[in-house]
Amino acid sequence: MENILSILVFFPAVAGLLGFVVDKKSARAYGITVAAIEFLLSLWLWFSFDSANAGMQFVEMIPLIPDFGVSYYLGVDGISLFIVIMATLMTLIGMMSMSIKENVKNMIVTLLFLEMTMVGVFVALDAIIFYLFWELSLVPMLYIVGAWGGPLRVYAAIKFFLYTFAGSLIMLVGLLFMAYVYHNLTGVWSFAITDWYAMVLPVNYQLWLFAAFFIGFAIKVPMFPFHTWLPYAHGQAPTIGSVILAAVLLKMGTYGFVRFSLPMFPDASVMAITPIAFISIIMIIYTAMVAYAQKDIKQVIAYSSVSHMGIIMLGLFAMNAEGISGSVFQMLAHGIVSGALFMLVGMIYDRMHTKEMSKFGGIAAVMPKYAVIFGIMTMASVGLPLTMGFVGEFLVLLGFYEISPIMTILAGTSIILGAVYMLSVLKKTFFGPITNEAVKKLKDLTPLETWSLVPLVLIVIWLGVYPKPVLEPIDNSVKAMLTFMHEKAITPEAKEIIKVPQTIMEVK
Amino acid sequence: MYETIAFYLFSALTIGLFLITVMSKNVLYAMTSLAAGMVLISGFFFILGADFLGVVQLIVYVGAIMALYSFAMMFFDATRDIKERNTNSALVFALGGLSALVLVLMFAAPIYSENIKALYPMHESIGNAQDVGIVLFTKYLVPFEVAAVMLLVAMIAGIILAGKKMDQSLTEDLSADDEILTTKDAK
Amino acid sequence: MMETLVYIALFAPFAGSLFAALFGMGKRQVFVGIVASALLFISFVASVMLAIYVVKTGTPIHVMMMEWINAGDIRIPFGFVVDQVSVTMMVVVTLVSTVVHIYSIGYMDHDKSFNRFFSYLSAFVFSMLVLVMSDNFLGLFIGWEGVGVCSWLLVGFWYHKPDQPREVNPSISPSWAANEAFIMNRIADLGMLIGIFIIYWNTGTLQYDEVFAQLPYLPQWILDAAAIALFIGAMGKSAQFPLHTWLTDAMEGPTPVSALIHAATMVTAGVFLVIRANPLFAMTPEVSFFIAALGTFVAFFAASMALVNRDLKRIIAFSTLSQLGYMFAAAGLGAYWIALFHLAAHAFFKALLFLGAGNVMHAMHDELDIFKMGGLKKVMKWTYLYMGIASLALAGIPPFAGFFSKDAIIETAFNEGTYVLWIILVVTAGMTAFYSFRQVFLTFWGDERYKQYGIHPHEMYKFVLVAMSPLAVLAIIAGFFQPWFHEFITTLLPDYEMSHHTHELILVLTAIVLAFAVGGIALAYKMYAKGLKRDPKVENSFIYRLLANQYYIPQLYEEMISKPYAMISEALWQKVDLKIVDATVDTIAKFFYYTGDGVRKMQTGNLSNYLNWMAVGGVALLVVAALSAVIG
Amino acid sequence: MIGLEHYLIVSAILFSIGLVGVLRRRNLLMLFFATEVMLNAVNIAFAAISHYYNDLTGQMFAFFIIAIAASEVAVGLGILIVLYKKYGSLDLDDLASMKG
Repeated sequence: MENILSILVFFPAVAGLLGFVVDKKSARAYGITVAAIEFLLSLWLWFSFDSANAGMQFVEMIPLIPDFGVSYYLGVDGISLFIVIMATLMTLIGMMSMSIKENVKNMIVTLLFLEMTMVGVFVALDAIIFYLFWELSLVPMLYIVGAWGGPLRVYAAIKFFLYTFAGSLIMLVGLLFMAYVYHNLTGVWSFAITDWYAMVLPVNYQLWLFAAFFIGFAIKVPMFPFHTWLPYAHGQAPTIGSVILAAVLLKMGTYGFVRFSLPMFPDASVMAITPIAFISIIMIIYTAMVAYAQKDIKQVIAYSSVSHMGIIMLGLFAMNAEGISGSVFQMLAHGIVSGALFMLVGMIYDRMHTKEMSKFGGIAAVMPKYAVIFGIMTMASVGLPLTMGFVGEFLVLLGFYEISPIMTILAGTSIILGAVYMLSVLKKTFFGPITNEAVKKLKDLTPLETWSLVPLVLIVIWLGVYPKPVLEPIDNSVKAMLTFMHEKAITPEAKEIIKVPQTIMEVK
Repeated sequence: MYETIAFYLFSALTIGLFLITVMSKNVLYAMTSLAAGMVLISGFFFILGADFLGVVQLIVYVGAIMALYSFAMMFFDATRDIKERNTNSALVFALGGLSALVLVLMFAAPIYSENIKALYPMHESIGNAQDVGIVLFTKYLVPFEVAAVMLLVAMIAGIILAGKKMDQSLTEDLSADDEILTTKDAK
Repeated sequence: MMETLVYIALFAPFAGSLFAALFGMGKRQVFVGIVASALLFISFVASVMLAIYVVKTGTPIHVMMMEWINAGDIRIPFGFVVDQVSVTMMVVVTLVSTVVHIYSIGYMDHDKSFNRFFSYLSAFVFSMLVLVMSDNFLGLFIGWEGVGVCSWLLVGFWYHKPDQPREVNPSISPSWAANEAFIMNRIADLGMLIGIFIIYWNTGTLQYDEVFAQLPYLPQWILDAAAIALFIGAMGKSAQFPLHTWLTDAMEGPTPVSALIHAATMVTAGVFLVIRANPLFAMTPEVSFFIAALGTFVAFFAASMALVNRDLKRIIAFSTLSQLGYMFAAAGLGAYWIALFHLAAHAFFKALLFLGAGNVMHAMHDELDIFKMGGLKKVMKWTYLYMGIASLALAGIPPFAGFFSKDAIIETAFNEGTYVLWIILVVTAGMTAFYSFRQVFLTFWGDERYKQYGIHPHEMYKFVLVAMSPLAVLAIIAGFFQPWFHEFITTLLPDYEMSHHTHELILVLTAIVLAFAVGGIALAYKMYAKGLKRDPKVENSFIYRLLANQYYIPQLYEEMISKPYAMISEALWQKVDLKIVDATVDTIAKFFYYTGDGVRKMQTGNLSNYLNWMAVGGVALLVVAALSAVIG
Repeated sequence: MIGLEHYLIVSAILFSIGLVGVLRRRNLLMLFFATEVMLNAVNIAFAAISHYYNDLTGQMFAFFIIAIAASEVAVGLGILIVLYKKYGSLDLDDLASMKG
């Protein structure tokens, strides 16, 4: 299985094409089967992944346009491996719990194409291939929101598409300029990310390029003040769309920062620490407060996503292995936890056909299983120890404390404000007396729903208690990246701030 | 010396004739002056030593194209003055004048092109027609063939387009007139 | 062998919790409670065996279960240490928990969520054990948050109750109180986390022994900062001012929960943290003095609110607050072993007091207003006896446990020369005696006021009363173990001895404290033993209302924090997010849309116009080309 | 002596005349005439450059331009006839069917 990555990327797409000829009734089963095979393939990838190797693995390289150095270049390292697995997992789980009744076949095909683009983004090592998948991922999502969404779906879908598209165009300019600079320096064209890593850029170039990439990634993350597309997209998207959007698509932005901005522009990244930390803190506090004000349960989760992405951003710019590893881990944690929360919200929406919290109240008494799972996910979301959310959040805050204690305290309010809005959701939704007659008739989770959520609960707890299998490969890759950023940095300030872990120094 | 006189003479005449073409309300005048201008332009070509081009200009433009125009005019009512709504002419002339001015300024400025090297230099020993022929059928063979195909396509296209309902005269057949009138009424 | 015992002690409650959780959604099964209690008893036995081992050998047991977080340079294992301090806590926690578990079988008899209750309760014990046994700060934090969540679950156990106005129910509703407790604790937890960060970045580790070994090499301000941050964490869990309001509201939970969590174990976690990190606090005298001063203040402050309260459980909750203040005063003054001793003694008699209150509640059909009780000693003899013992211990009457521990704290205050603290603590001792006996007299003595409310009280089940007996015995005799405990614990904790001067005055000092205590009881007897006499003039006085309304602090928080927070949140969403941030984006989009819409008019369909525009463009390009040629 | 500039200037003037015609006229046939003027103006420039740089490329281009002009007229007049049959007019103002 030398071409495991190509198989991972294109298997869903091929299966999606074949899906057009599958009978309508069996489309869903077909989709779940394909997603399950894809997930098993990604698990196989993990199984054969060498944790001790911090570099790129399963590399495939076929020159496409040799004159311009564009090649079909794939590979994974510890950072991308688990995001890929999470993408395949969330697609599978999302499909299993999908409650859509109309156009199921088209939805399955769309999802499979979306899966291809998601996996593609995370395994691409050529900037052009990366950009290709990056942009392609917008199209299925546009369909999902625009075709299966709520009443404002067209507005939300177009807003999502144009907003992120505008950002990525600026990123494209950055990509092209980067290749141009590479050509000027070396005399050959190359779009390979690994080639770009080796290039030491003057600080002013770094700043400009950082800014170009920043806009593309920041809109995707989404960072304040570019976040307003997110509540609309989540508010209007069907459950499956929200799940994938929150779990995987948002991670593309933060992944972009790890893959491009940090290793390519170490000096600019160090200079950007303060502004980005500032924005992240605004994201954390501001969106947490906005989330508290929401009446719609799904909007709370949507805004909480933004708040959590603030934590992830903060960790990325901690410039030490604790912070960055924690941040990557937090990406996974947030993906699974918010994905699960969106699924849970979708399940109650399917029953009540409303997302207004004022219509709920006392659900815990009629839907105990649902309440338990929601409670566990809430606790993971607020970062309770021994759940996945804590490991990431703790490491991020710990890492950033080295940069600025004051900012860490401000960002740390996330653990308070997160508890404030999540607990108020629990209180309004699950506790108190039952006031709405419709609530009394609610049925608890069906076996299918339960079994699509239980794996997520298990993962959340397993990786909270024993994060090592995931954290170790991430940490190795992050350490290698930091070492190499440290060597590459030009300015003395950057050299000082980018902290090479002691453990690496000892090995040397 | 003759060259100078010829140049100024031809210049003055072509400018005048083309002005008539552009300004005249009568299609017949316009076409006639255009044809005359074309002849004079071939004169320029002869002065410039592009004999073959001059001949082609005469044959194609003055011969073929003008003939086409004159045949075409038979379809339209050429004797009537054209009624046009030539508004905002100030803008038109300003634009024309401006473009002329800019172009003239650009061309009048000294041209720094000493380093331009002739790709296909002319040979004084052999005639222009032969020279052109050699280049045309070697270096420009493919474009030439393409141009030939294009002309063929254009010819067929012209026949097909103009040939629809050719059996119905636009001026004599009453049914055709009716057709025209109904479409006009419809507007 | 000893390692196995450690795991048994730690995981038996966890197993109990999982077992109960299996039946969590089912109907009431008595065996669930029995199994959970039995598992806890096993844990208790294991703890006692470990204690004996530690007493005998004097060497701590250290086990490393597995790695937890390894990232960058940080290495955090699940490691557990059983030394003198943690074994003391383990024995106290498991003992009280076992009693409370057995008690709950009776108390929660009629509750349909019986199984769920045991699941939560055992999970709490597990978290508490993790908290006390961990060998590093982050492990402590796991337990710290774990007990927080269990407390949240248990306070909000009767989640179906509706919200009520503050005048009707000061805690509003169980779910409200639970959220308040969780969020207030989270505020403190942030401080704790920051403390952990400070420690990590300055010592490179979070293991207790390694951290403490490095402390002498750190600059003073870092020590101060770490001590302050950790103490903020302790303030939340131990409900010190200004984060104290959640504790009384947490009385919304079932009474066994109040006994176990909000009296005996969880709230003492803050004291435990200070004791655990004593090398750090010993090196930061200013912070330590602040702790002592705050503790003293809270002791007085809470006691003052207990003086006039009418709610049986709230009075005990205030007394818990007050006693926590005593513990902090001792710890802050450097008498760590005394603080730990008071912690243990307090756990016994306060749990007993709460369980007694639970009996009364059970008998009175969940009525908590002591003004509606009275004369209960006839029907509830045993409960009266237990609560009497506990109150005597709380009031510090010899030979009960509270006398030895509390008196030692007051002496410490005198010994340190902090006479102001000493005076306050002595006065508070008098107040403590007064409010405890005010409650005892109003509940058990005097006229039988409950009759007019049509309540028929009855004594609790026998097995429950038997289960409570160990606590009663300990509340009586625990004080006599003081010298022995002193010897045992000071092998780990720094010793604290009274100075010669204090030693000479010890009888006088004890006499003063006793005088205040007896005086308080006598005053209570005079005022309440003959029945309730209400004086509207007193009840309408400013001070009375101030105390009855908890100095209006909950209202203040509501008005100054909760409501503005909600208002700002709403404004941020409606005004900023929708009207500014999103509107800006939409304006940009609209700019393009309307530009396109406006330019659409150029599309006249008239070729001539198009040609004109084309020419304009062409000429413009020409001009640009010409100009750039000229300039360039 | 006549130089390249002279020819280019004449070419420019003729081109501008053609441009004025294109902009000014509304009759499609007259537009065609004006276009021819512009094409011829360019041809003069090509021939002149060819002459003064002693390079045949210019003449080649002029040659192709003539070919294109011929096919343009052939197709264009065909379209004009169809238009005239359909609308009975060649005036652009009458043909504004593509209003946006």
